[in-house]
Amino acid sequence: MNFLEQYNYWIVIVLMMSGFYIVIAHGNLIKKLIGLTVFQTSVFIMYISMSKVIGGTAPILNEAYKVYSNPLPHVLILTAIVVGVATTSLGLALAVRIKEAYGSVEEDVIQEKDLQQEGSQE
Amino acid sequence: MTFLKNSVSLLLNQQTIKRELLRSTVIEITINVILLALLTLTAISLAFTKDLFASVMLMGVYSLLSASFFVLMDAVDVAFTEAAVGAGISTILMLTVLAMAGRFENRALHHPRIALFVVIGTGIMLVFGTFDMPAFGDINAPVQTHVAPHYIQQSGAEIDIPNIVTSVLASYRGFDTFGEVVVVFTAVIGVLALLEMKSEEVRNSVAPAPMYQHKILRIVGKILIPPIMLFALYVQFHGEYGPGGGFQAGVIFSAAIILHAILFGVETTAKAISLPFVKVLAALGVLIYGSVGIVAMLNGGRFLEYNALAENAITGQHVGIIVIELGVGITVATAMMVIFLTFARRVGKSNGESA
Amino acid sequence: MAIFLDAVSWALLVLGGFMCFSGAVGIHRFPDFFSRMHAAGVTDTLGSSLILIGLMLQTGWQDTVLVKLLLIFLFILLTSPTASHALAKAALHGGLRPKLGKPEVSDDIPEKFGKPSSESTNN
Amino acid sequence: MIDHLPILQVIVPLLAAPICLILREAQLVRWFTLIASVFAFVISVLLLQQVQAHGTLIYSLGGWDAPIGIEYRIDQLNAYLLILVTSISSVALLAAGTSLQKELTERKETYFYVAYLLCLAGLLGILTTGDAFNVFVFLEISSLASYTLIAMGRDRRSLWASYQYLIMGTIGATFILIGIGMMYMMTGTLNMYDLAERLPEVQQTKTVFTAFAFFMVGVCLKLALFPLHLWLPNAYAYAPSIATVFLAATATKVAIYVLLRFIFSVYGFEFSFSHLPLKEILVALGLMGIFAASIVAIYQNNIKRLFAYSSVAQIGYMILGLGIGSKTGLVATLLHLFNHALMKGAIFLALAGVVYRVGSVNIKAFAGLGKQMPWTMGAIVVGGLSLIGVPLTVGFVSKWYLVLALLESNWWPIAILVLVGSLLAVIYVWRLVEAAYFRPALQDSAPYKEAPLMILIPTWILVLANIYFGIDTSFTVGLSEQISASLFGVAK
Repeated sequence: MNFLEQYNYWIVIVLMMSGFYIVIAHGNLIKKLIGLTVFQTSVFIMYISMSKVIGGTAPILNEAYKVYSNPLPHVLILTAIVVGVATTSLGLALAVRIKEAYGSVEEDVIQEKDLQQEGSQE
Repeated sequence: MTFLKNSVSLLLNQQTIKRELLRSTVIEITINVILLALLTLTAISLAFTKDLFASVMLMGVYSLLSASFFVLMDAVDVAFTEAAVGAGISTILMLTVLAMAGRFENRALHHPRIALFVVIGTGIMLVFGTFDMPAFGDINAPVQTHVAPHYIQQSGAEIDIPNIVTSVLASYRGFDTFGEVVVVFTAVIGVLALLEMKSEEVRNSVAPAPMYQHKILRIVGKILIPPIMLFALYVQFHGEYGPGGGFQAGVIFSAAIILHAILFGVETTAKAISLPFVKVLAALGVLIYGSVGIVAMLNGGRFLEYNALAENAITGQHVGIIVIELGVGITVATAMMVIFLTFARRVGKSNGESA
Repeated sequence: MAIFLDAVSWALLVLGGFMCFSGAVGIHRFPDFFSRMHAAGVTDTLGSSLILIGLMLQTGWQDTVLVKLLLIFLFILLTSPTASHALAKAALHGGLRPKLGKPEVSDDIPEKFGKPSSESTNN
Repeated sequence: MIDHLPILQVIVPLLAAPICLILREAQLVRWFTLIASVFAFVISVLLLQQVQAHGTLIYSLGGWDAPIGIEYRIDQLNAYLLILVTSISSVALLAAGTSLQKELTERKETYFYVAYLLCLAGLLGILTTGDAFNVFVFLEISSLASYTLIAMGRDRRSLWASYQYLIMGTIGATFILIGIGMMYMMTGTLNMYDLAERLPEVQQTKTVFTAFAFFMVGVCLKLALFPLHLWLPNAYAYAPSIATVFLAATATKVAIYVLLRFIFSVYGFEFSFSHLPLKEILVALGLMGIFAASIVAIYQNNIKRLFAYSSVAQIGYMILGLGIGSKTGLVATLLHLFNHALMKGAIFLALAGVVYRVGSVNIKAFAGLGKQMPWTMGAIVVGGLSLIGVPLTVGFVSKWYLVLALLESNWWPIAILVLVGSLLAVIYVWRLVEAAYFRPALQDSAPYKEAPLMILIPTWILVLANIYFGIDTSFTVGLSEQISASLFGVAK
């Protein structure tokens, strides 16, 4: 009955992959960043899932409880969340500049304009 | 279902187990399944919607749902941060950018088949990886038995604050947290390097219409700003006892400022908080954190060894944690303000050019 | 007394839960944006307020939790109607018009609300 | 203070960055950055001395011993790369002031230096740490800083290049995060050396295998291994010249370090090479990288992009050396890490001089430059010869060891392929030489002057290093052999 114990992770994998799909398949720069956020958030869910102990409680010491969930993944994910928002804001800043420079935030338009520019320089 | 199975086995092993545990476990499973289903729905509908505004909102929903899931998984600090950062700051930054970049994505997907192939391949690989994972929630998993027990059993004696997450975050793995503050600082530098405008550009820009003419919003907003700031301070200094700490406090504090900017216009806020000074503060937060480490070194300890900060090791830990949390709070709060205001000003520039 | 408090609190909790549920049904069943928002407003304000009051009765006096719940209550009481208001105004500003009965264009509908239109015309 | 060297290595540039933001004045910041970087270089030299004298240095941060806390652990491999990164960074910074005057506004210059210091600190952090998650954090610091550096280029294409790098880099980092998470799940620890002790117990599990795969893919994205290299050429081509010098010479090297560290010190040679077809994969990808990238490089008209593709090819050589899976192969990889940094540093610095005077790096603009800018062009030619692997240059030394390793393992067909790959390098370097020396200068423009001294001096420091380490190989080869022996020793 192994597979019942992992269903949580499997759903997380579906979540991760839908985020990953958005990043690869969508051409809009902002949509890509949204996909990236979803991808990363899903990885966070994986980490937090592994810290859970059934019957445990939040890792804040209290005499009423004996079993606590593992605090370490929580710390790691706190860090990772902040890293995620830093990446997102930098990506958004780039998207704004790209919009100003190219007039579009669609990948294929930008690539087309790049090709034209290279062609005119030859 | 795993919950059920494990709890039943627990029930069989220990006759003394209370009925409440079983009941609460059943409730937990139900919430778990519902939340995961909602998360999946949100993620999949995100892949299909073409309206970016709706996408951003769905992303916020996704963050909020995952925050609820984190609460269920006992990760209250993470839930707090995810709600504040993922659902709050990220969403509002994305919306600001949408004001410049347009609302709809109007292009076809890029090689959707290849992308699907890559994604399914990766997914299969991951599923393959789950086959030998320890069972979900297992108390005997390596994760629960190797390093974690030290934190749970010893942090009370070694650091003496109730919130173990804060102990690990600020002391045992304080250097990771330092890195994290630096990451935020790096993002500020990046955003400023890319988007900061010259003063004459600021003058020529047309600020996005503030909500000033909406009386109800303005009044309620004005009432709310001070309590939000107060709450931020509470979160900042209560992080040792409950969920909270510098990150969450910083984000909440900046939320108050962002609310002000939305209500009264970016330039008013930029004047009120003095943007150049705020930039310096962001750097100062990093330096405060770093200087705690250096003071510890000068006192004969290692970098960030708070025990060396005072005669008594426990006092040293407390002092160290309070000061570094302050550094974190300052950097995060100012960083989020600077990032938001820089973005919002840029909206004014594109308004000014199109006008 | 304790039993009485418990009973009242449970009654409030159940009532609050029902309100939330009805709000959720309303969001699904109502025809256009504005009426749906009306349903959502019920969930936000009435449902959560009742639940919070019910919880307050459960906690008793000795804990700071009571104060926290009270603060949350006040906060929701203040923000939730404001949020609904802002949302409605934004929708109106964005060109969304409420669905008004039969699709008739007559002089007694104020010009301000424009022609009735389906909810899908969000520019 | 000697005890604190490992941490000082990282926090000197790390804390210098916020101080730079407070100083604001571009002039001040320039000198401050240079001082911080040189200081870091001095520390790295001292560290190597310490390591040679006392063996591996361990520094527990916060006074918590690993695996409870995070520890810094410096052995010869780290020390070797620390010297590489800090020295290149200092040399590049010597030229930065002059070069950036042309390429950036003064207001942005401050941000450039802050980002530069953060990037440097991030790379040093990756090199020193002994904690797997700490690697991720510092990887993100250096990555975010390098996205910023790249986006500051003059051409609008730098923005697009930076965005692409951001997406690919973040996907890579997330893969690394997944890998670390799965390792942690199976062992309960994040410390690399604790991991190395606890992994053998669970080595056969599918989870550990998946963790390895994801970690490797993530790192390979970062180091631009052949099919995952797409972000690199544009990023290097359109970044400000100094940023290109620094990133091309160091960033991918640090990613290769992470690869080496996890293959040898964490998973162990046994697991990595005998349970997995890693050898074949690495050799195949390395060879494909060498050929595909060299051929594409031949057709480039933008010279910075040409050498960027050549970097992808050179990464192929390093990965090939690693894939051989023998001591000599590893020596070749380690040598090429160092040597490639010297060659590319010299070439890109010289190109910074060309950008300064000519304003373009299109091959047409190079016509007749051989006479007008003899020293700059001379530097590029020596660097190019080194890329090809001509004797008396460092390139020869690393190619020699690579071929030696291949012959040792009786893989002589691949050895021949490596030599053919060098011929491809001859072609693309020749294109440049032909343009610079055999084409008449464009009529309509006044002759360009030699690049300014502040760029020429650092360029020639690196060029002379190219020749010096090509003749006197005792430092590089000696150290590489020691490192290789110790890495394989761990594997026993």
